[in-house]
Amino acid sequence: MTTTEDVHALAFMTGDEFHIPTYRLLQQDGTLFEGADVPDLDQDQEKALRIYRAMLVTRVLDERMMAAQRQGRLSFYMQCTGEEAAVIGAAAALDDADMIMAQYREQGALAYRGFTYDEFMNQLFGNELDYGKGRQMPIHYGSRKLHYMTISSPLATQIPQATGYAYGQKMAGEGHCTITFFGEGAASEGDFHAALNMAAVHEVPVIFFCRNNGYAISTPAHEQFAADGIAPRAFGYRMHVIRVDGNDILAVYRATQAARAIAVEKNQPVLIEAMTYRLAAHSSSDDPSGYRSRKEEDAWREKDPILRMQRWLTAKGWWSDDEEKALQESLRREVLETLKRAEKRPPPPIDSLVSDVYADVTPALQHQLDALKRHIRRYPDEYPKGARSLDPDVRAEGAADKPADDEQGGA
Amino acid sequence: MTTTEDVHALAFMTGDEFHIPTYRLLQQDGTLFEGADVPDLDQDQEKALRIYRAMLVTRVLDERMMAAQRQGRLSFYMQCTGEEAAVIGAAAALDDADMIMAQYREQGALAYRGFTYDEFMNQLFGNELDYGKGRQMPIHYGSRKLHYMTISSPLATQIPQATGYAYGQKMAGEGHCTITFFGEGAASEGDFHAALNMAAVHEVPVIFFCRNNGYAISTPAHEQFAADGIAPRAFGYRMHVIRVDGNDILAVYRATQAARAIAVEKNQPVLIEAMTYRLAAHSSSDDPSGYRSRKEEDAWREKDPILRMQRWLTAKGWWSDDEEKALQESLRREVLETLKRAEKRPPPPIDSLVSDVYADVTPALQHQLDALKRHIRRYPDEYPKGARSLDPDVRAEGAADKPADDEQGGA
Amino acid sequence: MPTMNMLQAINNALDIAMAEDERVICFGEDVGVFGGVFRATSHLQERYGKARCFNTPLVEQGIIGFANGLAAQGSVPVAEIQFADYIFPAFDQIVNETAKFRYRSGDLFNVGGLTIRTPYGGGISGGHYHSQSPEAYFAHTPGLKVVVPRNPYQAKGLLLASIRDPDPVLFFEPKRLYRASTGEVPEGDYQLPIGEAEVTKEGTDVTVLGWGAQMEVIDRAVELAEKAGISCEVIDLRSILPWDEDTVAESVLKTGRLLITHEAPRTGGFAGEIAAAIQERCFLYLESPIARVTGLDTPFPLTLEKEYMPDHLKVYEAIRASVEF
Amino acid sequence: MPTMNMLQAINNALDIAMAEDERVICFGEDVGVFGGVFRATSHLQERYGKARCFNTPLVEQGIIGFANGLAAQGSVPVAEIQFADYIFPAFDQIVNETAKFRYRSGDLFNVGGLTIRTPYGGGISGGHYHSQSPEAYFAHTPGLKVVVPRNPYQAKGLLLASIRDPDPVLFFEPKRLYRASTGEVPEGDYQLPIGEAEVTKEGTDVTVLGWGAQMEVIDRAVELAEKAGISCEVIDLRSILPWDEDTVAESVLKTGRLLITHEAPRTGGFAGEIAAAIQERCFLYLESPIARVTGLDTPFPLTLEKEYMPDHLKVYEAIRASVEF
Ligand SMILES: Cc1ncc(C[n+]2csc(CCOP(=O)(O)OP(=O)(O)O)c2C)c(N)n1
Ligand SMILES: Cc1ncc(C[n+]2csc(CCOP(=O)(O)OP(=O)(O)O)c2C)c(N)n1
Ligand SMILES: [Mg+2]
Ligand SMILES: [Mg+2]
Repeated sequence: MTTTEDVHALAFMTGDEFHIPTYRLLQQDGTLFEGADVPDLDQDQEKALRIYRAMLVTRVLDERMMAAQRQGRLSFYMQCTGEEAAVIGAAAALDDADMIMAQYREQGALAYRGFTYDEFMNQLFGNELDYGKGRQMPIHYGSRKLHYMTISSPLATQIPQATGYAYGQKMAGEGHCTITFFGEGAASEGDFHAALNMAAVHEVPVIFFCRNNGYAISTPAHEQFAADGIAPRAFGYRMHVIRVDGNDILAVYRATQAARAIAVEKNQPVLIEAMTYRLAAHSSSDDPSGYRSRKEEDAWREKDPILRMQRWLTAKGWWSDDEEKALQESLRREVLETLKRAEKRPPPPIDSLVSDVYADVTPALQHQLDALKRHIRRYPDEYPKGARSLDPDVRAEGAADKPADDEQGGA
Repeated sequence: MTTTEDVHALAFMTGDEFHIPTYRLLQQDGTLFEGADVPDLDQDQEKALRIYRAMLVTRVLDERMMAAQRQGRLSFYMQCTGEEAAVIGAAAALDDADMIMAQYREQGALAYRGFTYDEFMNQLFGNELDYGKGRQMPIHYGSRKLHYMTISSPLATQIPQATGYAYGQKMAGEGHCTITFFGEGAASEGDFHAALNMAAVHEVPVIFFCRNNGYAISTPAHEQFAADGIAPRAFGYRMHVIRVDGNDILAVYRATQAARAIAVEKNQPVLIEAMTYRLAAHSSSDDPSGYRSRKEEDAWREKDPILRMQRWLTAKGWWSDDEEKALQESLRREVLETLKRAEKRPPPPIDSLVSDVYADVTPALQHQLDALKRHIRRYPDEYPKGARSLDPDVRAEGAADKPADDEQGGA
Repeated sequence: MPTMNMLQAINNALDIAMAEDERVICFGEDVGVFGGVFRATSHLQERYGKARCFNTPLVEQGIIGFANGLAAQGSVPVAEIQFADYIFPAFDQIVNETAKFRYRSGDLFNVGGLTIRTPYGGGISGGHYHSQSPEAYFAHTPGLKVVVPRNPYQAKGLLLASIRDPDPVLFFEPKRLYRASTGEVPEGDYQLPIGEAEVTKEGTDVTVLGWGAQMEVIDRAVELAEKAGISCEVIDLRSILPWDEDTVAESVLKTGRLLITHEAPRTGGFAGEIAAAIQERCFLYLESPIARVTGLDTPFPLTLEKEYMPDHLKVYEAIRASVEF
Repeated sequence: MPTMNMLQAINNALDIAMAEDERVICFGEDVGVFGGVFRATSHLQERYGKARCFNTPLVEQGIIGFANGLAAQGSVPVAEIQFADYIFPAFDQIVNETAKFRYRSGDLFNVGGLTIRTPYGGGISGGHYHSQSPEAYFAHTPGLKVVVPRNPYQAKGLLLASIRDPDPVLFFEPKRLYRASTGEVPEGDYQLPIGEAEVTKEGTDVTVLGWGAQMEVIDRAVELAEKAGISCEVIDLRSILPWDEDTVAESVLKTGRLLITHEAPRTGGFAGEIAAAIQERCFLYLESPIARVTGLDTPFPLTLEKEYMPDHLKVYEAIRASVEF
């Protein structure tokens, strides 16, 4: 309950009474700021390279898939570009079995956990190997095995879900936490308010990670909120909060690591606001030239988080230009190969239209499916995708090289 | 946009960096705190007495109607008891043509604006003179003439509506603002977050007035939020905020007056948190003994806001025990008389079941009404209320003493 | 067998579910110490601790968002929404999230453990916002199950089945019957099937169909009709989604007439769906148009509530009209 | 007469409404500088200023809450919800507030000035959350009006009527037709009536009924049917709520057969309501069961969208089945 001292002279507060600084460790030239904390990553070459690799995996995937979209090979795409340090730095600071509940621009976290290009591609093309069975738009990845919740388009819905998930983790007592990512735009939704308040009241081990990348589609952050970013909202819930340079892999990593300790050891939620920038268009359907300047973009391009980390690695002698070149090339080759494989793969079978609505297909749904199949049999050429799986032989052939369910990120 | 200084050492903020005091002017013995602001109310006997009268009007109404509910004469009731200073002090600080969008426990504000006991009673009994045409539960008052929006039960929905209403007032440019009242419980709803953020972004002349009365039905404030009350949420929106002693008429009045100036002159929203206590049960359906102690209640009863104001008035020589006694008696008499009148009045006519769903009754609704009337004609004794208005003569008689619409708080 | 009212039966079901499986967690506004405004969760916090039965902040979208996440994690949340009228702030979490969780993830994740309990319906002088019957909104949402019990025995058996069902269930409790309806209820554990209607009375002239509190209204109407020489078959649908088309169709093939009644407004109410499906299936057997007795197409009123309600007299008149068509 | 696509027609209607009445205010996510993600509000901020056309924060419940208040004040808000799939966070504000505002206050206050525009429907590879057709949820809500145009001409005339209508209107725009549907649209001001269906083609054997983008599907199906010698009467319902029962009934009394088609899932879809009402009214004239061609009772799929959709072939087959019954 609220207990405060009294005053007898009228004065409004405005938020100018305090100041939320930005935590930064690494300069753009790859050297640490003077007096900067030295994070344990500084001693951990293996982890540093795992992080860096995931950043490149993500960047190359994004570049190639956006190109594929432009060529008409893919219906839709969204890039993580510019935000790789925020997303991957946070994921790397967690235990690999902690739950990640992301918004949609966090493929980097999934790459860090080991999602393969094949797995990405199968989702992007919604083919028969897609864990999501071709039901959602491209970029709606999920992996049970990697503890990465399947993406859902309605914004901010995952935030209170993360609070609930983490509450379950606390009850289970296995020392895990949940991180949820969201944009500064999504943080305007009512679900955000609900999630943070409930997490604080019920002492839940959850990390709320806001990617403040300056825009929600065309809407700049200053039309999204009047305040000094997202961070001061934590005061409304009595929650630990830190603002970090989202393009600084060391700062993000260190802050998230500390946040995880608070979450798991004290069962207290933490809010992290990562200041970053969406370097690419919102999505393949968007053209940012209508609402922001080239100059602004260029200024942020200079703060590229991958370049910053690369310089740090190189300075430490952990990475070289040759290694960079070789990795880039091999990743590009791999993307193209997996892309070709995935786009040729057949779609999920027609039965997948009605499965998973419920644990078991209801009689009414079976009835609707049967009617649909009869209809398709009448017009097989009009529904080539669906018609394919009507014929058990074709079906069997397609399924031949399909790995067993439990190898697929399934339970 | 967010521009902050950098730090290179890890530190989370927790909200302990600042402190939100409580603004108080009047002590429980009716004297001002030392060094307290002297508000203009100190020089304005007429307004002070108007306020005090409204407090008594409210208290007496609440006592009598709760008793009537206990006697089975009324289906439901909710008291403002203990919160009269918060609600009436705020209303008194406004222009009488400013819009009030309340939650449900703010009948005091309506009394201050001049809503009569007859008007209260007609709503409570849902009779044919009820402006709301007997469609809502008791205590869902509204008055167009008094700029008091009809109460709606779903909590917090009025808060973003107040932001929108005030935006319209700003566009109209007539120098008015909107105040919205809500409980500390309702402030947990998503609509609260939406409303405050939009008001700050769009620079809207709206005052968000939170009655922090310690409970939402049985849920104590410390299970509602972990933070230091509602006030620090303002920092998340960059909004002016003040916490005030809600049982202190002078402090509430002065703070709201200043808030109104900010709203109307600068087009900036303000959040006021009034610390008070719900002295009565949540409603006539509730029994608080299941979730809070007599001792806690008694401690707050000693801080009765009416008594505090009465002592101040008496000390100033503006009020006497005799006047108090006479007013109390006349109010009690008036309540009982109007109650008797109102409970005897006939219900609204059967046609009111389908009017006002749309501006005009649709053919389909007319059809449903006609069928209903045929049915009632078949069983008139089973539906005495509805049957009454089927007969035009009875109807006309009931309507004879019904004032014209525009005298009724209508447009 | 002990006699219980519906609240006791519900409380008893929750008690059994919580005792049996420690993953079952009950929460909502005022459900903790206080046991809920209707006392459906009485003593559960006492028995199972604050971690498993607790008050939430006042935010329905948060309650269901939290519940979705908790269910996805593998717990078995039983969330209470204080009145069905206040379920709408959670509509997005229910319709876009709960309902689509399994499908959209290709069954990688699901929230099948979730049960949402909420009191619905009129007849308690509750006006607009303590009387609504919103089942049809949810019945248009594949992925949800929607269950409505008619008495204490049904309430206990169906609630236990709902909590254990592998799919998310909305459990609408007819609050007008909370204390008014009493009956024998076995002390021990039992379940009643979800998705199966029950023929509560056999008859030959007309099938009368409803669910929840409306079954009591039907019984009174049928009593009048039987006195007037009309033989009625009565069906309690019990599950609105998925609904038991076979049982209803079978009955209508026999009686040739169908009357459906619910409290919700007529237009877009679930009776429309049933009528549409049954006229298709039983077209050649229908001897009169399928009739609906429902609330008016208005918000829920107060003073004239009795006139508004689809009561036994209206149902009776409609039965007669159907038979006399 | 100029040729416009549907987006241009909508933009043009907004332009006319804003020019005529300064109380008209347009807002929503990205509707300001950018003109909305589909560009329906292009140039309006330029022309009428930031105070009358602006971006809101990303919060649908806030957008509609704000819009309700603004309408109550006497302004004429035209709020955009970026996709109909994202209208659900605002469901409470729409169903409990917008719809009941006038009724609950006894007409002291109303939000009749409010129009909510939102793109709906499938056929654009949008998957679950960029394809839904949620009209039936709102059609079960007395106090709302629900309008769906089928082409640019209809869109402009119905949108102008919606903005000026004394009741709150939900205006669902078939986004698949935004650019695909073009036609002649008068430059000046005109209105088309809300609540009236339009017989777009006369015929004698069967009545085929739909709304919005589904009208195009119907036209293709009817073409096939006419080639097969079946004479179809085609009706565009245009207003889902209130809906024009008279026009539909009149047609069915003539043809004796009715087929209704919509994209939304079948169970609880609005076709059910229409079928229920029409079988009641035209019982003795029906020569075959009223048929429904709809989406499956599943969330909206992606890869197999073509199979899912109630396309012209399915409608054609259903026409044949109805006539051959
Ligand atoms: C509830 C809801 N409303 C609207 C949208 C449409 N939409 C998709 S992304 C987006 C902007 C999100 O911005 P932000 O949260 O800042 O994330 P960013 O794209 O910048 O990473 C919008 C409005 C949506 N998906 N869900
Ligand atoms: C959306 C919604 N949820 C739940 C309720 C039921 N309810 C009515 S009052 C109340 C408690 C409100 O507490 P608070 O906002 O603190 O106001 P107070 O009663 O203390 O004045 C609740 C839960 C409601 N009316 N609306
Ligand atoms: Mg953003
Ligand atoms: Mg309170």
